[in-house]
Amino acid sequence: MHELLEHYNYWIVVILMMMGLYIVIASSNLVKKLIGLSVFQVSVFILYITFGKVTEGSPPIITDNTDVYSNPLPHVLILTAIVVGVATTSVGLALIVRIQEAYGSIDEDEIHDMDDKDDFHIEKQV
Amino acid sequence: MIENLQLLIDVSLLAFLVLIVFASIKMTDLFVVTMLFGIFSFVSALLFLDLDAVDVAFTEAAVGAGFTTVLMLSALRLTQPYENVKHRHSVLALFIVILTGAALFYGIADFPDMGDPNAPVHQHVAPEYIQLTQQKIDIPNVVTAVLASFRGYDTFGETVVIFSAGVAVLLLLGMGQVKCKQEPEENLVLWVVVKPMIALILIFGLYVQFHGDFGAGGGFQAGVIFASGFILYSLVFGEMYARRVVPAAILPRLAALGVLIYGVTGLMSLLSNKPFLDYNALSSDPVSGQHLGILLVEAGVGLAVFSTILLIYYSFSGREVKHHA
Amino acid sequence: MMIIDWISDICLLLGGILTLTGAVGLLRLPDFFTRLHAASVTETLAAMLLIIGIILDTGFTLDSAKLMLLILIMIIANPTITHALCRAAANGGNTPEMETGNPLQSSSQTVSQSSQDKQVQTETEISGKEPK
Amino acid sequence: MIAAAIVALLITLALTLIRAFMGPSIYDRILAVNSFGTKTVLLIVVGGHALGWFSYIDIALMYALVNFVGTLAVMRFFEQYNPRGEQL
Repeated sequence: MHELLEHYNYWIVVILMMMGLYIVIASSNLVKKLIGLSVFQVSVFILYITFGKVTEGSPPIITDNTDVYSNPLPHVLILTAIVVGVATTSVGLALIVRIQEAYGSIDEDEIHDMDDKDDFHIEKQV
Repeated sequence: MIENLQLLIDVSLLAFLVLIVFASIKMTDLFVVTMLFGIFSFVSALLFLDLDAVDVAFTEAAVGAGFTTVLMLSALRLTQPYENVKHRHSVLALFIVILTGAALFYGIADFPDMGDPNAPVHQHVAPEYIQLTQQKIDIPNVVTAVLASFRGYDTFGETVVIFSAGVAVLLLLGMGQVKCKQEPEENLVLWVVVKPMIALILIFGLYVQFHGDFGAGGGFQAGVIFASGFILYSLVFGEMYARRVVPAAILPRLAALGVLIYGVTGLMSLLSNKPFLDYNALSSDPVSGQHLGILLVEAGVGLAVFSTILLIYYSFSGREVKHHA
Repeated sequence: MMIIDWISDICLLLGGILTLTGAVGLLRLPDFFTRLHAASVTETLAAMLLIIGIILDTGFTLDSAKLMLLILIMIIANPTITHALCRAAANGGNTPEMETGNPLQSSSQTVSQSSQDKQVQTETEISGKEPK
Repeated sequence: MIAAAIVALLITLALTLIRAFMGPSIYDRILAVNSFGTKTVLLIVVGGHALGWFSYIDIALMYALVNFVGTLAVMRFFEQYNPRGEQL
């Protein structure tokens, strides 16, 4: 019981992470894959922020009231990671838009089928 | 009492997170999945707030819930908003996920307890940062001090990453053009309400930018908030007018200028024989030099983030829907 | 001091009850427009009551001024969203379902004459006549 | 009383979430998501006051603004994608 109560944040983090991974693997839609990746990302953020928390601590903003502060280092890492995360997501989405325009589909399986057909035609011509 | 409340909020927020993701696994309408992802970010930001990470909560709410939602919606406009359920590899995925999950659960057992002040993370660098911030930089917000001064190199790298992401999106999608048929319908109530709201958002953005030394906030958050003001204008009044206010052509230059401000601040200290990004060189008094350096660097970050975010939005929303023949 | 505490408690309690009733309405009512109606109660009155309860508890500081600003934003923004959503739903072919036909059609002549209202009414009329 | 308000808000959030999952039309979902956002703002204000979170009011302001922008964006893009009718 002690283990469960002391670690519940970590448990949920792993569950969320696995759900994100499940979306990435199971779904063949590229946009949904990106959403799964973002879920995975947020679960890692929660993991880091949970590490940084100190019981009875206050946010790392210096005041006269307290001496115990939570760890500022994970906060800095995650703050920049969030902004970089959105930048990479936008590049991914731009790629997906171009794939849609080239293939008429954003479904991974359909795209693979089209690619296979193209290869087949090329071999025939050769 | 208070601890019970905190536990209650914490546990219910985590439960909400799991529920939201579970529901979005089952949904096939990607519009709905995107909206659910928006509230997922909201809830996770609330969780960060509960875990003492004020700045992170701020960023996650602005970036995750605000901008990512808008971005995914505008990408969905250009693609198909439905997922084909037939193409799912559920069994394979379940197998991999259960295997990985079991390994991770096994690993978790060795983690230090939550909130343990003697955990290894809290022993090494963090106490020095907190102490040095009080001595050398003298601003209350340790996160801003670490971000802009102690680890200024990293932040410079991240600003460059954001800038290059903007360039990549620009190369992939182009600046886009606006046609009149894309304009939103007339809605007088929205027009009247949104005008003062935009002013409020911009003022709030400035407040966040310059209040970052004392409380939650800073360049990253302020840039996103500022951009979302213009995004709101473009959503309600039409993108044609938004592009007259902030032309798309100046945005890449503004983004580059932001990165340049950051870099030049670093170079200034090289001129007086100090290491790169050592703000003590900026003024005769080291502490006020640090203050000046952090102000300049945050301004550069804010400008770069603002123009990159708005540029990415323009690229997506200005692109015409092309249907594959 | 005692009285202010009492008022603050009453505000918080009322706000809590109103949010709950609004949520139950959002969950239980039969169609979209009635749900919208239920949700709008919590988004204005309950929000106001809860925040006023907190303001009375904090006393008169900078924080309470910011909370006033928050009340202002919520009072303006949420009804606007509700209005825009209602309009979008009516344009999108979603008409209120009633047992006695559609009362919007019969009462539309008597309501105020401003151009904005007229436009909304004609739109609902059009969408009301469309086959289901 | 603050504890009661927090519990009421948490239950409200759960109920709103159920409506967002159930649908049935897309407008119901937008309504539920927007309502969820408003309730989180209230939870930040009430919970922040009770638990003494740092600068919670700034974050509540920000949530309110972001929620407004986000909901408008959802409606705008939905209208663009599905301009006339076509019940979902």
